[in-house]
Amino acid sequence: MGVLEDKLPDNILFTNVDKFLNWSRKNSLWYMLFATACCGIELMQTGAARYDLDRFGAIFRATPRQSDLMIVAGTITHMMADRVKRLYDQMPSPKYVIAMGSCANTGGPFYKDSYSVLKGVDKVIPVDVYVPGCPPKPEALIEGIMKLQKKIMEEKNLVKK
Amino acid sequence: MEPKKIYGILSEKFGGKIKQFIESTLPPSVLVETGAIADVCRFLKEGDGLDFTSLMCLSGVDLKEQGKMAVVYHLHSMKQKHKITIKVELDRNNPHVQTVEQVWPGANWYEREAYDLLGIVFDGHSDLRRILLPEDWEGHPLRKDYVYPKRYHTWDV
Amino acid sequence: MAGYFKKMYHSISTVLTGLGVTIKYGINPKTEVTQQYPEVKREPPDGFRGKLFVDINICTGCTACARICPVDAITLKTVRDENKKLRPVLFDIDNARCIYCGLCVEACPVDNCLYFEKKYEFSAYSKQDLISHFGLGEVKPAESKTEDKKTEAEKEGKEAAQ
Amino acid sequence: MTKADEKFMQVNMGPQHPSTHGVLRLLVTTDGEVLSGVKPYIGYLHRALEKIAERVTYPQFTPFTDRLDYLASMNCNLAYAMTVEKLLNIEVPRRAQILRVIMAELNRISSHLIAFGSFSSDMGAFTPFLFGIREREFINDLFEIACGARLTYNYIRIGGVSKDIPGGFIEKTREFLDYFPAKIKEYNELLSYNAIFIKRLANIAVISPDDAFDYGITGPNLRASGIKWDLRREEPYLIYNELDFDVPVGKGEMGKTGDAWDRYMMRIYEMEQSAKIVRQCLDLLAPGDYTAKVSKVLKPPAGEVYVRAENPRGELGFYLISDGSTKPYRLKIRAPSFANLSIIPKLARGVMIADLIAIIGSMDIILPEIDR
Repeated sequence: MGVLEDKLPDNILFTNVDKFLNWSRKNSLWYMLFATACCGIELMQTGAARYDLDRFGAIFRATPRQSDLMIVAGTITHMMADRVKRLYDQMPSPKYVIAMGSCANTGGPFYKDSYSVLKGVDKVIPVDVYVPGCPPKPEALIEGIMKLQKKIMEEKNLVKK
Repeated sequence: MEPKKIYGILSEKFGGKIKQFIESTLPPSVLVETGAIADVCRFLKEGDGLDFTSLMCLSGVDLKEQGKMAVVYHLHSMKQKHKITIKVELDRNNPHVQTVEQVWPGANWYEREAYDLLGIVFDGHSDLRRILLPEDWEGHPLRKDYVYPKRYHTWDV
Repeated sequence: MAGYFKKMYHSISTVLTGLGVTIKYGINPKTEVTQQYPEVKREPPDGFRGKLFVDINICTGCTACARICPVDAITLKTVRDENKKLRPVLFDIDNARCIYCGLCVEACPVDNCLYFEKKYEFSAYSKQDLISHFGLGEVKPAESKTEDKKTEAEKEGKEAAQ
Repeated sequence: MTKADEKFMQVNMGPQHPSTHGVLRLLVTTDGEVLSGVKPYIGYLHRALEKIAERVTYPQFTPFTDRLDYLASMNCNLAYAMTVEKLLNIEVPRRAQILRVIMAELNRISSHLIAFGSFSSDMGAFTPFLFGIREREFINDLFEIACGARLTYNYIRIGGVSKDIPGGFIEKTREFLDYFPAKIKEYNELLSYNAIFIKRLANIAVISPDDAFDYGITGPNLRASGIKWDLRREEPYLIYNELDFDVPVGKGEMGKTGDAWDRYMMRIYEMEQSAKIVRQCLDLLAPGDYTAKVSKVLKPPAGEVYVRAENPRGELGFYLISDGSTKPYRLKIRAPSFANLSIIPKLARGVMIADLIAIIGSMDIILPEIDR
């Protein structure tokens, strides 16, 4: 990732810089307020008092320009899919996507008989973590975010891959 | 007011244009000739003692076996506290019916929805466009012979 | 003039009342509601609808669950073994598609065969990881042919509908 | 570009916008700060529920009604169950009826709490949102005990409810009912009678009774216009005729009858009434069956019914045509929010841009129900 990719030797300084970068990224996962359906309510409840996502440095932002994380909460229809792609493109790099709930994972309840639902948001944008549930409990979503944090910590920015 | 009585009033006023009274449905329904629906609805709203203040629901139905389509109007009156169903039957290959938008403005969206999902054309409607599906969608999904599309834009359905 | 001050008083007093409510919560530690999730976990109640689990050894392969599932999340394939008993060789539940409605659990005729676990945190990096496999695996087909029960069940359903 | 085009500016609001309550897109034409027209575009969440209904069996469709109006899943389950029961002529046992009322009313409270919370955050007050969700969590816990899920319950089934309430549910509900009235008082202190809040809402977007009738507006929005119409009173279903509760109507306390403040306040009043109903139902609860005897394969006789029920957002109607098979021939869902939203182009003319948010918020629309 970035301009320095594969150009620097693997040494203790860069490894630590890498760690520092990842650590700061993982603890400031600002997520975009992008809720389409049922999961959006659970997302709201996760952000509210009892589960309090702010504890993980995850604060909601209303605009994609300021967010690092897109939590796709809810059904994505064909009509909406273009917009999802556009929102994703507007987000600055590095960016991550969590597919929350069955609808975003595979189309869920609408997989079989619906003509207008996109069968999995991964058809239009890359997804990092899939959180199952219909809708997932707030705890499950937090666990998904923690899993994403773990993934971020393993990223290599400066050192050789 | 009893639905039977409403049917009586209607057939007195419109004569042969009121075709049938179906008691088995709930609420009981009156089958109206297609061309007369706008007049009948206006009378139902403004007629003495009828006062059907609002259109609760407007549904299009595909009756494929009979080669027909139907539009069903569920009306009720919040002043008189009675309700009735009005039905019209259309030709399935060329479904056209008058709009009731001028009677109840709320019908606007319901008619657009019936147009979108079933392809029923409402003559005289002010803004007959698709409402739920994208403009470039093909076909009318609630028809019984609708075939699901394979691809939309750049991805598989 | 008096009206002006009255309005001012009204605005300030209502804002202060509101703030009072917030401050009351701010200083009283007893009113804290936040649950420190990863450290403190709440046990879900009995009957919680979490991840589906199948006790495959007592499964009779009746396919009732696969038939009732409104979203086709259960893929079930059975083979008749030497004792003419149905063996569920393939029993996949796609957790990414499951809607946790509980219809399958109610449809299952065997006690404690198909049930919900109290487990809900199982997010994954890949969709494949979300499919749970319970099937017994292919055994050597004892002269009987492999039959896809599900398609058969669907056919039956269609016939019944007609 | 003509002169008229230069005068107006077109702004797209949504589909991703924090205060459109989902994926509503509004094409707003403004003349400076004043709106000259609003065109809603819906369908971004069209999930084809009516088509799905034709392809699954009657019991299988119940989980889908959960997703119809997810803030009030119980009420949607209830309306669907009542529709099919009408067709099948099933008599629901008394205990099941009482349980249904308890769940429906608790869900009404939790739905209004979201309405209250999200409306306040639209209006710029974030604390009431947190407070609303806090109480909602309490109700979610109750539902989780009763049916195992927090949001999509699938609890009210054709013929009754899916299972009896477990021990401890009644005590916990009572605990909630004792705790809740104080919280409503707090909401009023925090928000309802706040001078700034009133200034933003009073006399905004007044819906006259005639307009409300014309557009088929129902529920709290209709009652805010001063019309006493509540299906629980007018066409009592379940055991509502035995219960004692008021139907609050808008009186124009802060301005004209039917303004945005009245619509907001209706929900606060209704929460109080719902709490009252739940309390009465808990007293009425006597041992009995929780479900009627329903065969596994449902084949209702051919026929048509239109059944409606009072949902938190208005009248939810199901128009069901059966042809005698195991699947519905046609199921039309009459969604309250659909009608409620259709008045927006009329209301949002000549108001300020900031008022548009107040109008949408006060109508308390929910998109999945509009788009279906």
